[in-house]
Amino acid sequence: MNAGLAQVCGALIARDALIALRRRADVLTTFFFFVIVVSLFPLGVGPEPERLREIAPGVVWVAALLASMLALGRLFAADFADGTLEQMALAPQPLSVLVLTKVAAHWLTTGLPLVVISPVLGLQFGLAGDALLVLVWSLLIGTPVLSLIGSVGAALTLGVRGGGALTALLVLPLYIPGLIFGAGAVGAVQAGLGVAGHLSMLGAILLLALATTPWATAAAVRIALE
Amino acid sequence: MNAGLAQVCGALIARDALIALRRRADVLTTFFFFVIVVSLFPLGVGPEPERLREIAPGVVWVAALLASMLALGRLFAADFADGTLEQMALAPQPLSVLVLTKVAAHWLTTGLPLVVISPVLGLQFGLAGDALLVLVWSLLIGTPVLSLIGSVGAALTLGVRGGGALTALLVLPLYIPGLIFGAGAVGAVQAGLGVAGHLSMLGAILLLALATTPWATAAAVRIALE
Amino acid sequence: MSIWKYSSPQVFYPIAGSMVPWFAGAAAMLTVLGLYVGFFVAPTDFQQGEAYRIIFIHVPAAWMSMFIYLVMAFWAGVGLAFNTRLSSMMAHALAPTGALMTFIALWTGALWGRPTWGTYWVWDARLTSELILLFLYIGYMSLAAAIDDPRRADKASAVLALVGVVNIPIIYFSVQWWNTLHQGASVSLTRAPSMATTMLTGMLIMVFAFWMYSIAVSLVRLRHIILERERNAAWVTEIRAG
Amino acid sequence: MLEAIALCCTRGERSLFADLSFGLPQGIALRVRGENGSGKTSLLRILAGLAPAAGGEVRWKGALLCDLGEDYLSQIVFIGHANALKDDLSAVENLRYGLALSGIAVAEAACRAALAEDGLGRIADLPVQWLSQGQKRRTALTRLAFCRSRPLWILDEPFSALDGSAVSRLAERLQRHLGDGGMVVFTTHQEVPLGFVTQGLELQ
Amino acid sequence: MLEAIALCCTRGERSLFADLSFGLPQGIALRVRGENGSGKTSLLRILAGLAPAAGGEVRWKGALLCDLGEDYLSQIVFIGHANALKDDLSAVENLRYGLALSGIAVAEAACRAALAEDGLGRIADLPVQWLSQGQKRRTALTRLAFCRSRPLWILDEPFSALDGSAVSRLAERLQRHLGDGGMVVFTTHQEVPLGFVTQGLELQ
Ligand code: HEM
Ligand SMILES: Nc1ncnc2c1ncn2[C@@H]1O[C@H](COP(=O)(O)OP(=O)(O)OP(=O)(O)O)[C@@H](O)[C@H]1O
Ligand SMILES: Nc1ncnc2c1ncn2[C@@H]1O[C@H](COP(=O)(O)OP(=O)(O)OP(=O)(O)O)[C@@H](O)[C@H]1O
Ligand SMILES: [Mg+2]
Ligand SMILES: [Mg+2]
Repeated sequence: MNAGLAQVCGALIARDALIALRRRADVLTTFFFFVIVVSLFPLGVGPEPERLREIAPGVVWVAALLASMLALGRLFAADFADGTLEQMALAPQPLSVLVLTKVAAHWLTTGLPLVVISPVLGLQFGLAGDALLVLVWSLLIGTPVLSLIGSVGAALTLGVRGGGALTALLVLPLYIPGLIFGAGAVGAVQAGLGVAGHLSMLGAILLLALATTPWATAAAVRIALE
Repeated sequence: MNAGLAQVCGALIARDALIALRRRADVLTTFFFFVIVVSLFPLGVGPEPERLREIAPGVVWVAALLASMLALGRLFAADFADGTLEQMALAPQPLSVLVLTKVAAHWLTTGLPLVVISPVLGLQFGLAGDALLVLVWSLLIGTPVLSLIGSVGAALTLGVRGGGALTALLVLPLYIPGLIFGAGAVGAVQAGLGVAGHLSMLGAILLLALATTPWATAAAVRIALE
Repeated sequence: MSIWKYSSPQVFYPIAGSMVPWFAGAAAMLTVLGLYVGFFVAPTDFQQGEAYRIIFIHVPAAWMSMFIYLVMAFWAGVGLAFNTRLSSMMAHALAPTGALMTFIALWTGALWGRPTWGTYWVWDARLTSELILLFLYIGYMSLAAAIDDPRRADKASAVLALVGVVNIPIIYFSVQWWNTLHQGASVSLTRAPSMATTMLTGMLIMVFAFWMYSIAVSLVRLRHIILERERNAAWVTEIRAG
Repeated sequence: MLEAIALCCTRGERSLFADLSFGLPQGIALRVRGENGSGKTSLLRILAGLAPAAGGEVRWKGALLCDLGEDYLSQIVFIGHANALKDDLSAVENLRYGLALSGIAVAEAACRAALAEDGLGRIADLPVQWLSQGQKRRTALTRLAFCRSRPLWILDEPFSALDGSAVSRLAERLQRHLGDGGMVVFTTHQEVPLGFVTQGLELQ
Repeated sequence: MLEAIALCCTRGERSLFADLSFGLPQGIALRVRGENGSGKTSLLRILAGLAPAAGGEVRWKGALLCDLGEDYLSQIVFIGHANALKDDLSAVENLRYGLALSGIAVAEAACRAALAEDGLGRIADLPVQWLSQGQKRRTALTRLAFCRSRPLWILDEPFSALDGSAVSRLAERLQRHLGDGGMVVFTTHQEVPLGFVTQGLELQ
């Protein structure tokens, strides 16, 4: 009757997926938020195709950054408010693993959709085929980094009023390296330079985040529950 | 012993101001969020001064939009969760006025700071003196519009999990006219054209919002409480 | 025990008090000396004229801004690991000074940029990463301020500080990274070699001056924090009384 | 004074109660009984005008609630499951602004005194988020001390989380209110010693 | 089995209790008493290992909690003021995933049966957000039906919001658990008819 770690993590993902399904609106909104923010820029900046193409990588990446940051509000806050997080901390499994699982589930419902839609948005800004490809790759490697780093901020601001904005303040600076290499990769391919360097740096960052953030997040959660 | 409408509104503002004071971090974070988002773009877009100057109005305005949208989370959500909103609806004063008061308090703590800092950010993007002035004016007229429109969205998404993102989805489209005329004004002065047209349009939007949104918000609040 | 005994606020409070004057004095003297060397001994720069003298403020501030962050993170980490109140207080005491240093580096840099680059601000990697550092300091302080319960504030902000350490190498190496992205040449690096020895000595003196200053100010702030945190402890009330 | 006529309440497909009628004269307390989920909270929210009834009508002094609007609201006090306290404000501030919100201006000193009277003196200045469950509930209930001029009190599970002494203090307060010709509609699952007779209303 | 030795708990500047010691042998229920804010919830959270004590130590079978870590967690059940229910999931789903989270895999049918047994059969498939206060609490408590293999139950105000029949059903469940050699630490302000003797612990 006692379940192993794998089973528990499975249940956790299943549960979060089910909630996301019930709250389809949620998932969709992160998604539409991304789309809208990207679409706002031509309105603010003006329609010159040349200029748009130049700013495209930056705009898409910044929008992805903001979208996944907005979604952080749903990562722990609700579980914290209704006591589920307490139960997670009491689970006879290592909290860092459970946290990592939650982040994974979160990425599946918030990060992945952005990656999927990004080519369409890239087209809006007149990106060429190879640039589009690089954009997708950079986001595919980059968005998990955003979720992982974000989880630390989200956990740190649990139960702290103004969480949303405070989280933003905490995590946005830490997002910047990801942004630089992600947008940089696309910019490089537009400029006809190689992108391997940028993408591998992104990959390195991802590994670093995977190795470190779960512990930090778990620690932050425990602190919040004390 | 029974207090008049003015007194009640006074108390309401005083209370929100006090909370904002307790949560200084809160107010500051919206502010820093604005600063950070604006600072993110050059990283994504690249440092060419010329290009930056061109996109400056759009970027600053979009950032202001997102910042005040993020802050919406604090407009009603907490009051709803802890039952204060229930008590507001039960107050023997017209709810629309109370709501308007709350929005005013909210703007003072979130909108105004953005207006104040905007010139500095403009400088970072190398805006000229007159452009800076117009930027400030456009934000001064524009941010209240954002708060007013936002209040409707915030009220509509009360009690909906992931409200944050959903609010974003609801209000961002409504923000667009403000964005167009606001950023447009700055763009115009950069292009050496007159700005009176844009600004007066913004003013008109503000009046319209003032006249209509409080009722809509009040209605939305009542619905959320049913 | 021997070392641990210093980790008690009560023991450390007077020690800190007795240390402050020395560091303050050293800071004052070194500053005078450094500024003298900087403004009267060091020769006028053949490229930039007098403007370059900002370097005597700018570089020390920039270095301290990074160094202080590391120290702050270290103490925060110790506080988190061993639950020693004093080290957390130390971290909190350091943060504002670090932020100040960062701000000075940005400010002087910007002022310096005007004559040399013809603009106050360029989105050069170093400038940007320094700006991030400022945001990190602010984030650290806001988080600590946003949590009412001091013990929780200590721990939470400590976690943040440790995570933020990642940014320090980023600051240092961002120059190279950026160059691989855009060709925005970083003035800071290109100028470094062409530095007269007198400049260098003056600069180093100023670095030590800033160092001493930071220690002195942090200790003063630390004493305030101790009093604030321990205000109901018997020994504090005694101090208040007499 | 308060009359409910043929009230119906449906939630989703389920009808909680149908054509429920009762009248509440001055000086009487109405205790709504019923097992979990029988519709007590729903009924109280209808009486407070927070939620519309699926059918039937509620009258106050003969007039319909919907017609009275704010005149009715200035006659009642409603305290629900939620405490309506701001975590960041102290008990005193919460009490003060809470009252101001419902149109009752009180000096801080008065609030402090009232809290002290309810045994919350020493925690009056702590942020509410630090208070215990019961302390929060008691802070929320203290507002009643300033609402004696409002005839109708609607209280949902007022005794929950209260310790013995707090329960009896609240019971006394209700009794006094009834003595002054007030009315109370409340629910509770606990068998609390009330010093007054209550008219019962059973929902199933 | 469970021993608390010279426990201290301070909140802010205030010390809630100091040098509190007790032992809890098998088959015994410990009822923590004390007025509002006396530190019951704080104590329970310390016993569950959620919060560190300011001083003293808690031992389980002679070993320190901090050393036991997850081995201890797999021996206890903690149900606090909060219900740990997801508004969007039905009672069944909540029960199932809640148990899975604490390492107990149960089939859906079993969950449904358990809920029905606790009189929640007809609302088992409603989203929890629609349930009444008491129904939510009862859903949260139903998990106990599957935790009989865990010796130590820590329950904070388990009876709050429960109607009469639910209270007695819970009391029986606790009694059965004690009979099986389990242990229960709980708090309540209500005078509920418990079918078993409790060892009292008074906090002031
Ligand atoms: C806001 C603008 C600026 C910022 C944020 C900034 C930041 C920094 C930082 C963080 C350092 C220390 C890191 C290191 O030594 O590698 C530094 C060093 C330095 N900066 Fe700046 N800087 C700015 C503008 C300038 C300008 C305009 C100049 C000169 C034209 C300049 C010249 C230098 C020099 C010469 C060094 C010493 C480099 C070395 O020897 O290591 N900086 N700056
Ligand atoms: N959408 C819905 N569909 C079906 N039933 C619903 C729906 N929404 C609410 N209900 C039911 O309506 C009832 C709400 O009752 P209410 O909260 O008034 O109960 P209560 O008498 O206050 O109970 P308690 O004593 O637990 O507070 C619950 O039984 C709930 O299951
Ligand atoms: N930072 C703080 N400063 C001072 N007192 C605090 C602080 N945080 C909590 N407290 C006090 O600690 C106590 C918390 O007690 P706890 O929640 O354990 O009470 P309880 O016995 O569960 O009460 P209840 O019966 O109401 O649930 C409260 O009296 C509260 O006022
Ligand atoms: Mg109810
Ligand atoms: Mg309690």
